[in-house]
Amino acid sequence: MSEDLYQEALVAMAKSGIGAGRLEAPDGTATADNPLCGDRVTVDVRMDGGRVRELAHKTRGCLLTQAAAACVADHVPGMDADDAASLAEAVRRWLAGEGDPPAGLEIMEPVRAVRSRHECVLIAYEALRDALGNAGTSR
Amino acid sequence: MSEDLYQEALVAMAKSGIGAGRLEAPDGTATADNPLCGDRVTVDVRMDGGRVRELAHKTRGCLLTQAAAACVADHVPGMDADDAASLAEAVRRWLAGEGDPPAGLEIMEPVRAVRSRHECVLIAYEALRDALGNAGTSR
Amino acid sequence: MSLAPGRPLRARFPIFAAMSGQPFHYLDNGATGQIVDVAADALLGFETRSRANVKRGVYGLADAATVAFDKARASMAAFLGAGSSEEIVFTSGTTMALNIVAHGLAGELRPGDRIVSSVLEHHSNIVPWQLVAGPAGAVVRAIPATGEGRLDLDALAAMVDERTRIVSVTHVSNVTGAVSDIARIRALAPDAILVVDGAQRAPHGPLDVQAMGCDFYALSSHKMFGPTGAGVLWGRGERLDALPPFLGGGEMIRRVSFDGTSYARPPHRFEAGTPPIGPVLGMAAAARWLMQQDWSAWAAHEKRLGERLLNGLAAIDGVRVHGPQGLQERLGIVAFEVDGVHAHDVCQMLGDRGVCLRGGHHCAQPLMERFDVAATARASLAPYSDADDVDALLQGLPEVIGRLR
Amino acid sequence: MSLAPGRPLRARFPIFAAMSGQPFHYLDNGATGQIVDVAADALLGFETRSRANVKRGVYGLADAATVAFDKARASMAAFLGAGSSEEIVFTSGTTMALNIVAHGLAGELRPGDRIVSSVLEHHSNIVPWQLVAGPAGAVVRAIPATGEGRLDLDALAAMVDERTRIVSVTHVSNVTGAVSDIARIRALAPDAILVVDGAQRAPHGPLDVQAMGCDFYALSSHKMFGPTGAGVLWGRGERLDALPPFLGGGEMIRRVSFDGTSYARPPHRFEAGTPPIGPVLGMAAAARWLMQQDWSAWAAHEKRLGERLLNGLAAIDGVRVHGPQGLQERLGIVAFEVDGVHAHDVCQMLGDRGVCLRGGHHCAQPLMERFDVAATARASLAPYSDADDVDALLQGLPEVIGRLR
Ligand SMILES: Cc1ncc(COP(=O)(O)O)c(C=O)c1O
Ligand SMILES: Cc1ncc(COP(=O)(O)O)c(C=O)c1O
Repeated sequence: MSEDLYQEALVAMAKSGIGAGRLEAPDGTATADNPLCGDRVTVDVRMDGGRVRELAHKTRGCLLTQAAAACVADHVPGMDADDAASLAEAVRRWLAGEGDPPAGLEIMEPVRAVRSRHECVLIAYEALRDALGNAGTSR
Repeated sequence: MSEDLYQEALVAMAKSGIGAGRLEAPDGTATADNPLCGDRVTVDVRMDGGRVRELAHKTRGCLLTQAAAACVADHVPGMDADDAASLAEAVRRWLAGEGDPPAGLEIMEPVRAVRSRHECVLIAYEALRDALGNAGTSR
Repeated sequence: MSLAPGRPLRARFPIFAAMSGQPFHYLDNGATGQIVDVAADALLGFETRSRANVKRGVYGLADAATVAFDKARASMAAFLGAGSSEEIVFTSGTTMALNIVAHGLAGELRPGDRIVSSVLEHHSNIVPWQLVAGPAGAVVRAIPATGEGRLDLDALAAMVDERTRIVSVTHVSNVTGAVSDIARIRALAPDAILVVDGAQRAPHGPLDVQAMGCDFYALSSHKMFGPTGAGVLWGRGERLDALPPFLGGGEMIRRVSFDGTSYARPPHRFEAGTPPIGPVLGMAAAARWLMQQDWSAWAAHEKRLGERLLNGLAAIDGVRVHGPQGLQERLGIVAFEVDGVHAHDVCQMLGDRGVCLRGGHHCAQPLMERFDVAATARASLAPYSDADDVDALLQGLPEVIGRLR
Repeated sequence: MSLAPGRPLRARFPIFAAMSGQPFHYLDNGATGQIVDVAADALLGFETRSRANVKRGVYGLADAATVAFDKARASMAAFLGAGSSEEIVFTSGTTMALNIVAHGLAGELRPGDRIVSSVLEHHSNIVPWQLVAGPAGAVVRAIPATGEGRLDLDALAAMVDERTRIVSVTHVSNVTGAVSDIARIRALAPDAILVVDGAQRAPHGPLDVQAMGCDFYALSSHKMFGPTGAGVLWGRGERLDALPPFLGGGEMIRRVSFDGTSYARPPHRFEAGTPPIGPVLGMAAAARWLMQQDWSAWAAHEKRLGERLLNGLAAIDGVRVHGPQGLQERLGIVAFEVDGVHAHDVCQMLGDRGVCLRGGHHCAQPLMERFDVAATARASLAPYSDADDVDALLQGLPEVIGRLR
């Protein structure tokens, strides 16, 4: 089962480093913790009207968390802010068994079967949602 | 089993009313509760040096509690205060299976087998012990 | 799927096979129900064949335990009619659930604030409020009971004022069986936080806490045919969100440091430490089973038996029932007093005949005082009770009275 | 009576039969132990064949339950080396036990008072103290950890002053396995109330809390091969006598009235509501069984396995153990970090090979910060562990590292 979980595409994504780092003076920033293991993702966003212009993340986490954060950085810039903020709920529902994977998460299909790892994927999206919430006031 | 428990001697003792009532201006007085059922025994004592001169009890309780209170009233007057105060512990130990019954409690032998009724017997002796404790200061 | 109540149902309750061969008339369901087979299986299955701690491990056994625990939460949410699983806090029982609410709300109390409990309450719904009211300078007041052992809601109407912050009442009295009119209480105290003690109601079928209009609801597994050691606190989402943590420990935190600690979201915020996993899984199995039953048939059965019991007791000289006359807005919980014979002695002698009754104050001393009795005997019915049980009580009682009075 | 540790012992633990046919190397005993057969029998026997509520009923089943509950108290007193059964408070686990002490002592705290916890503690022995210190204006300080993950008792010596009211430390670290020198702590803080978290120590054999010199001791059933849902708070007689109640409810009272309530004596004062009867009876059965074992043989076994594990890990490139070097004053709990591979990923992949490890912060975030790691993997041994379990870990780990790094 874990052989599926840790398929090459996922490991590659996790190690890609896409979006790793911090933004200077971001419009919004937020941190999400995984209370189970202490993992943590901080997402910074810079906005452009109602769109996400730039995004960076600082991630301390397992391969799943790293891959999810890279996936956020890969797909979110350019998106409408409300659409991006709604991804957290979409990911939660997808993990719970409903609907299709949000863009980029196809490589995480096998995680759905492992309940204890759902948070690993989710926290990057929660940090994104909360960062957009913060940015909202400065939009 | 209860047929043994409620043998005639016990029922008679419970209904005897020995010592029922209150003393006026006692040297010591104390109340003990049975938290399980709300039963309650109040014991009043009048002392004579180191001895119990007079004793009365006000009892709200089941036949076992009534019989135990009557038994206290029957046997304690005339006793040395320290001996009387130690009865509570002796009764507790006897109920737990150690030693002989304190005077008068022979009729309660079958109670030892019924754990949930031990407090019914004990509280009269606890009220006695505490009443003597109170009287101690005025001895 | 639904079994007929009474004797046929006993096939699902292992105690009856274990006690076969001796007279066994279990009428102490108010104290604890008997466990249903699916609850025992879930409990033992977890403990002996698939045990791992929940919410933490990633290996197969641990992940499966976490999945089962999540499913238990969803089952209890369905049983209670909760808005979401996140509103279900697992506790060790009703008492703990009520303590979590009372201590959690303590910080909101100001001197002179009022908490309204009632004379009908179990001590679990009195003492926690007294414990928190004292230090806060708040006052605990009690809705009086009517002569037949119901909440006196006219009196409540006169009691509620703008200082009334919390109203906490039982859904069903564990002494008189009276069912409280929660909707009316909600209407009488629209601004108060409404807490309902559901310990005695839960064994009588699925609930709809949202329709009821309360803010918190508490129940115990062992009274609803699940294992001992588990219970639920339900809280309306926004109420639970606003409640500070009560117990500290693992699982309830977000981040811990000696510089300052932050807490997890509900329900985890209120679930400190390793939960009673086996009991919780058993409780959820019992709840799922209860949801499959034909509750109109079961309620009719309880009503029939309750009437037989009430009528039978009324016909025995010197027996006085404390509680409502009929079975309207009342469940099959019947407390009675025997002239000149103490409840403990009654229960002891009936116990020899296999009739299991509770005697005492039933953890409801204020109500005992209201009735001016030290103790009563109580018979409480369950869906597996039948007419033989009731008749064993009704036949035994006159003999006991004759022997002891 | 005593069984040889390792494989022979597995006959007594039903999980191994249930998992036979698949690789199963259970090395997560620090999170929860597996249940021993006598504990499962006591639990199921009560729940399905002899269930009644305790401390209240007089009919045969209820009286037998009360007797069994009393016996369980005596067994736990013997296991702990308590002065009397009255010093044993049944709880739902270690977390609840520590909360009862912390909240119970809250009233004694004055602004500026100090509570000393440690960097090694489980969150259960940090957060309750933070919760009570804040409102009282008291301060929680932490004994630092040495580089190898022990309590730095020299630092404690410098920390204790006349404002130090409470010292609360773990007997055995759930991360490093380090055993605390309780006697020395007692000597360093002779006037403080000394609370010991025994959750990780209890599975390693009977205790002598009186000789240890502490005032309170907490443990969990599920870690000592009993059921989930029970635990013990032991308190020295006079300390327990002086402790006010924390949870309100049934069973913990003497007299309840809306004019004022008085409380029962210990241990009942601290046991509000229906206790987790089945879990308690199971825990006591486990404790009696543990007392019959040959603990010198079992400790030697644990030491041998622990050494095999530590040596094996030391030989794997990029693996770093956080904890004391050898097995002196240390139990078989081994946390390690793998360079460049996250603990969750290690545990997930080993889980597929049937190797059950815990990955994460182990509810000990301050210690993780001390070690400057987010998470570690942890292997924790039990008497039924054997060399195969250790070897499965040692063989699997390099493969996992190769795959993920
Ligand atoms: C050292 C230590 N203390 C306390 C606890 C908490 O025990 P429980 O979760 O059973 O309440 C644990 C276990 O998780 C532990 O390892
Ligand atoms: C009405 C009511 N409330 C609360 C309780 C307390 O439940 P538990 O003892 O399971 O915590 C009981 C049962 O004893 C009860 O009947």
